Amino acid sequence: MYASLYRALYRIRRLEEETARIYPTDRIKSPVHLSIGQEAVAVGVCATLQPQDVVFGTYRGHALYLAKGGSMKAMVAEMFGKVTGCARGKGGSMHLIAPEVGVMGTSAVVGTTIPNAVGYAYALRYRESDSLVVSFFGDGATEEGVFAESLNFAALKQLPILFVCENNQYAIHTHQARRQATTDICARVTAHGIPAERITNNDVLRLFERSQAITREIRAGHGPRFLEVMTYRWFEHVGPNKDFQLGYRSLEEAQPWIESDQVVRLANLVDRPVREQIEREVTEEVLDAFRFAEASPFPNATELDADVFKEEAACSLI
Amino acid sequence: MYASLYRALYRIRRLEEETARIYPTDRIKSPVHLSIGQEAVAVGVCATLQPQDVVFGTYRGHALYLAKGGSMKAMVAEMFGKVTGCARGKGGSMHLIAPEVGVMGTSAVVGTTIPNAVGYAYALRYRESDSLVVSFFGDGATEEGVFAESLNFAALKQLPILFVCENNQYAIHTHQARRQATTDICARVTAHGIPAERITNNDVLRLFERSQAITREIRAGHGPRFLEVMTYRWFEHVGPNKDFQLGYRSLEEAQPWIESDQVVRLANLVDRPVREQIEREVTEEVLDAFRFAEASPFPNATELDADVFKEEAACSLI
Amino acid sequence: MLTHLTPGIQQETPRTETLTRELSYVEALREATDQAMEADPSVILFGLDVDDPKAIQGTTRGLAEKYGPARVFGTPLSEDAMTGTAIGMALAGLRPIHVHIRMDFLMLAMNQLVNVAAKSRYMYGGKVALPLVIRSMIGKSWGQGAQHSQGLYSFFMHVPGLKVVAPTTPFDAKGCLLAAIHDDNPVMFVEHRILHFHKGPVPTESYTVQPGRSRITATGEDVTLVGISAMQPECLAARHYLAAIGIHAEVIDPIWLSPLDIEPIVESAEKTGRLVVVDNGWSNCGAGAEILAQVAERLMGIRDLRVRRMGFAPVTCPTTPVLEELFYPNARTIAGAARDLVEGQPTGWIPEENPALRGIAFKGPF
Amino acid sequence: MLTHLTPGIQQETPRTETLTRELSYVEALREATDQAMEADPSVILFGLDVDDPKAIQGTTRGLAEKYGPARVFGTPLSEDAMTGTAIGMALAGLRPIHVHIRMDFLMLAMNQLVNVAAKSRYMYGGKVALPLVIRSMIGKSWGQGAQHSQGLYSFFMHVPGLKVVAPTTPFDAKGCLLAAIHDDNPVMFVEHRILHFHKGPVPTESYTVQPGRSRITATGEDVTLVGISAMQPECLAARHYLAAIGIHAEVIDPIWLSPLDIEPIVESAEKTGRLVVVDNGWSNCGAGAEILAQVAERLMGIRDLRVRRMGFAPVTCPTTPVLEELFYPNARTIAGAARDLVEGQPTGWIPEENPALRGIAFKGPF
Ligand SMILES: Cc1ncc(C[n+]2csc(CCOP(=O)(O)OP(=O)(O)O)c2C)c(N)n1
Ligand SMILES: Cc1ncc(C[n+]2csc(CCOP(=O)(O)OP(=O)(O)O)c2C)c(N)n1
Ligand SMILES: [Mg+2]
Ligand SMILES: [Mg+2]
Repeated sequence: MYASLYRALYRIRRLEEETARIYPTDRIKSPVHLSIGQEAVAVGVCATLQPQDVVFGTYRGHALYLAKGGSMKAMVAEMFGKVTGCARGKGGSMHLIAPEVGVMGTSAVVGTTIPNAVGYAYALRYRESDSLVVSFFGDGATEEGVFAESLNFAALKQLPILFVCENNQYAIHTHQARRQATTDICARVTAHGIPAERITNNDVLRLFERSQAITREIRAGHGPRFLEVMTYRWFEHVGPNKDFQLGYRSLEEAQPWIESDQVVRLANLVDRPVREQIEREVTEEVLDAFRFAEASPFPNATELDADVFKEEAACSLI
Repeated sequence: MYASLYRALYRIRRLEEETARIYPTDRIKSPVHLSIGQEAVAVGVCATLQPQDVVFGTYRGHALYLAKGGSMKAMVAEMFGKVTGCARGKGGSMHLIAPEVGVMGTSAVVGTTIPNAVGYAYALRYRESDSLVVSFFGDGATEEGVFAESLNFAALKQLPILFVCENNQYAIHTHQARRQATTDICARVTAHGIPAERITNNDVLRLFERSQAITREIRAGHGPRFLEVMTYRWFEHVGPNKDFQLGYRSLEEAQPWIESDQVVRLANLVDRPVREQIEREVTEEVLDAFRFAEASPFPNATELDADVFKEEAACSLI
Repeated sequence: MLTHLTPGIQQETPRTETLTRELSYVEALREATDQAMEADPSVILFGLDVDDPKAIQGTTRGLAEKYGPARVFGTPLSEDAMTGTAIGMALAGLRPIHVHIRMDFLMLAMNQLVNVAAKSRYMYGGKVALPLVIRSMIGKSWGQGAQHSQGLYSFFMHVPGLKVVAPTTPFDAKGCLLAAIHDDNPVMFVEHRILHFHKGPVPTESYTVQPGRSRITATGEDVTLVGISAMQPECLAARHYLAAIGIHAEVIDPIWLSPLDIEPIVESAEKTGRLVVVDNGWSNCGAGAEILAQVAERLMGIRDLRVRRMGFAPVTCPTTPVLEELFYPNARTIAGAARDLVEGQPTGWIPEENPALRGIAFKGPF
Repeated sequence: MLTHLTPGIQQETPRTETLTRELSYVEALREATDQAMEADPSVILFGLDVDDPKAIQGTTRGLAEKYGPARVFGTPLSEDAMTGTAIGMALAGLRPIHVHIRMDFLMLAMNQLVNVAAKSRYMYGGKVALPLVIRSMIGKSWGQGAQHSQGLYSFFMHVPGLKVVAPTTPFDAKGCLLAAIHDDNPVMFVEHRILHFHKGPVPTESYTVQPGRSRITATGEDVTLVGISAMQPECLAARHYLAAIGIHAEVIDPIWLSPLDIEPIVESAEKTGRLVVVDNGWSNCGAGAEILAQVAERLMGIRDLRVRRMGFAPVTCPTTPVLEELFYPNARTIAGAARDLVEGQPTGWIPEENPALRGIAFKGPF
């Protein structure tokens, strides 16, 4: 299991490092919100999911998309604006999608996918499926009214959904304490009747363990659950650089998070040969993905008008 | 004090009874959301306010408008659509206003005045005023996302505002338990760092006492507070009739509330001659208000275009 | 991850010649919903108060009992999240119908409607579809006032990725609602409280009135009247007033506002040379502006033409009846405007009120 | 219950003849805000990230330090409540400026904007005033995509009770922002990220560019180009392309979209006989539809005219640059359309790109 978690973490890390590295060449025609430092959240949770389970995320969605099994080639091609991208080049880094593996969307407007996830969970319950939905969002999203509304409805209908708050303590450059009257997000959640717990230290193994237990309960029909995972963003909010020089946060603050890097931690838990093989394979996969993106064509002009509407009805109702 | 509370309660009761009585004559050209049964909430709180304190309310606003000192004549005229109405006939029963006594607005869209009240409180704090704001709303309004957002901001900035939830247990015909995963509204509020308490039985004296203590603390700069008052609506959601025949609630459920009618209770606490004088005066005031409304003219056609914008600037900034 | 259920009911063309049964607009909506739910278990219905004793003016009456609380349910007061929830359901292959008793309340749902529903299919490169119907009602009369009277459909016409329909007859109410439910895209279904009271012939079977087809509701040669939503019956009444003075108006009901079927309007305007668009909303950047702009783009230089918009007065809706009367166009003011256009000058003419042509009046409380 | 403070600074007319100082649009906004805050302690500034290191592209730089956290503050991510809060402040006599880094996010604030801000004064019979400014920015380029690129100002033009302004030059940015802050009504102040990079002459003193006045930015006889927001510099560049083939375009900048100063547009269209309105949003029910409709109502039967709208392609904004390029009008496509109109037929002509006329390009990350 360490090996597969390490592979998942390392895949995301390498992909994003490569993204940051080539960003200055302007081949990526899209803003990028890197997850470096936060990979553990998507990985720890998604490792406990089934392929038919569904996730919704945010513009900071590379990690989630990859952790849930999205094609790396299609993702890099999407960032390059190529027609082979997962959204045919129309969505960019902020609108990743992979319905074939249950990635049902990521949005650039904070908080918007939370109720979408709830609705999907409603449909699963309605269809008596034993799948579940996981909704990923940041600490900032919990300030949007839609968060409280969504919690209430999910709890009222006892839906099969896990809410995961990736608390990196910042919304862009503003610390949580300057935006939230109390920083105890779990207390706000339990007040809606949803059991909530916090992982305080980005610990991927602890998260994996808790997520496994929690998703089991959700599948058993015990209603929604909430997980807050404290984590840290190493790079700037958007873009390929570090930003400690801006002064809104200090390198000292980041230090403990960097020292407890889950990628390094898991690397050390995997036997050297296995680990080296993983690293070779992942590096090859990453370079392949960039080569694929580079070699792929841009959409042609006729694509502009395609897919505003779905033309034929999927079911013949009448 | 009993006498003045009784007068305030009785004024609202008589006014609304008269409203219901004449409604079938079609002279009131406006929907009416009666507060009969709920008068204690507005009265108990407003009795502890200063004239320069400010309140915001809802479409069910007759009680609040009167309790805060709004002109009864202007209110009835407003319901009649007359130019002498508090909104010149343009607002109707749902949009009462009386800035001269601190009634800063009532809205027909649930929840909308909550953040308006918060903003007003911000201005008071900014101007170092020792006034405060009270925001009145129903149990249904707490389901709107804006409620959570408003609580967070009020708590973050420690604003001088009292939130008062008039919990009559219904939003139109739907019971709170069918809309809220947990009916403990106070728990949701305290999770935002705002002290909250509940008056369980519509008790106007207890409410008065608590409101007095709480508003004192708010004025002393201790930040926002929350009061939930359990109460009961005797009439239909909108309109002049009882509606127990609809079946969404039972007369048995209403019985305890009717038996503990605060108007009757206070009447019994006031000496008979005083009480009779109050009743005479109020009855006269009510009839006067209807006569005034009846006799007042409708706005003339030129009013249609008036007051879309304020034309001259109030301050010469530049 | 869910696949669509495929029910076996066939598409049928309504046999208009056998239309003998009359239903109200409300009953037509109820029947359409019932038939769709009967045919396809993926159709579900929710919104504030859909399952309460008033049952959204009766349009959802009995459906909670018939289909159970998992398929028909009232919601918390949470327009934003419930719209997002509807979108999530649609992503999962359900066909939700989300009902709002007032169009004004959609302002709380704009983020999900404009930023998510309208865009999902395109921004995800065609990977998803959103079979979603949003029903909402425009209010009028009896002091509905500022926040319970708006006809804001032009917002939705503005945004690619949404379809918009505002049927004006019971026949179209049923056929358009079935078409909307049948559609794999988000459809804003616009109703008017006054139209709810209208009655008309409605076939018993399932049928659809498809997107992008307008209807000529009366023919004439002198002036074209386009009436949207509750202004359609006003235009038909105006035609009678005009006929009495020898002016023959053609009346068109766009039905679907997006996609908009401009062709018949252009043809009619080319024929009559005069076009009045009567909107059930404000004129500025409204549906009428769009229709005039398209007609101008198409016919300028081809046909000498006079055009005119009518709509809500450019103010907030007042409650007092004397001002509310001035706020809305009506059959008589429409007739007056049409005559002015025909004569090429202001005539000041407004016909005497004919009680037989008076619109349905709504009386309170609400 | 609060009364207005009355600061003593006088209104001045800008001495345009002495405009030697150049500022960027960003600096002009910053200076306007600073001067307004200096002049009147009731002006306060807030919104997500106004006090962060990026300071809304620099437009709020240094103001938090200068005026302190009670007057300049970042907010929680709560657009709905913060808009309602701004309204409450304005009711109390403050003059809030609420800033949004993206116009798209206003969709979360529509209820307060449309149902409360626009209506309060009217529905309360004139008893209150709402001196409120909402700043928001339209994004473009570098994969902003579906949810970070919309120009939704026609929504606000549609609703009585809101003013809308979209200044295109640093001079107007400063003057319009001061006018907006000075105004006792809610003003939607629309910026464009691309325009932020523009530089131009800006007077040092306070001055206002008042509501309801458009500006002829270049004169010509053959065709009228109306360019809104970032399409104004594109129209000016198109004029150069057209001049090279002997077509003389008149260019108009409406500046204020509501109230809209239609007179100069009508006069120009009457003079040239050809009108192209280039919108920075979708055409359907957009600002261009309104302008065309008004011109058609006024000029049909008076002047033989050809009209045309340009705007966003009727699709969601794609991120990939090859499609994004097709999504927006630009100087060359505008020139082509104008020529077609002048020649009365499709010519297929699009000028060769002249690098000197290329618009400012925005490069990522954001
Ligand atoms: C509704 C909305 N408001 C504001 C923004 C601008 N914005 C983009 S990301 C962001 C911060 C979000 O913080 P958080 O939810 O903690 O996520 P993180 O970026 O830390 O992963 C903000 C304010 C937005 N995209 N959407
Ligand atoms: C945003 C919004 N959604 C729905 C409605 C329709 N509506 C009017 S009153 C009401 C119930 C509100 O219940 P509550 O807040 O408890 O107040 P009460 O009527 O009980 O005083 C509803 C749903 C509305 N006016 N506004
Ligand atoms: Mg964060
Ligand atoms: Mg209630």
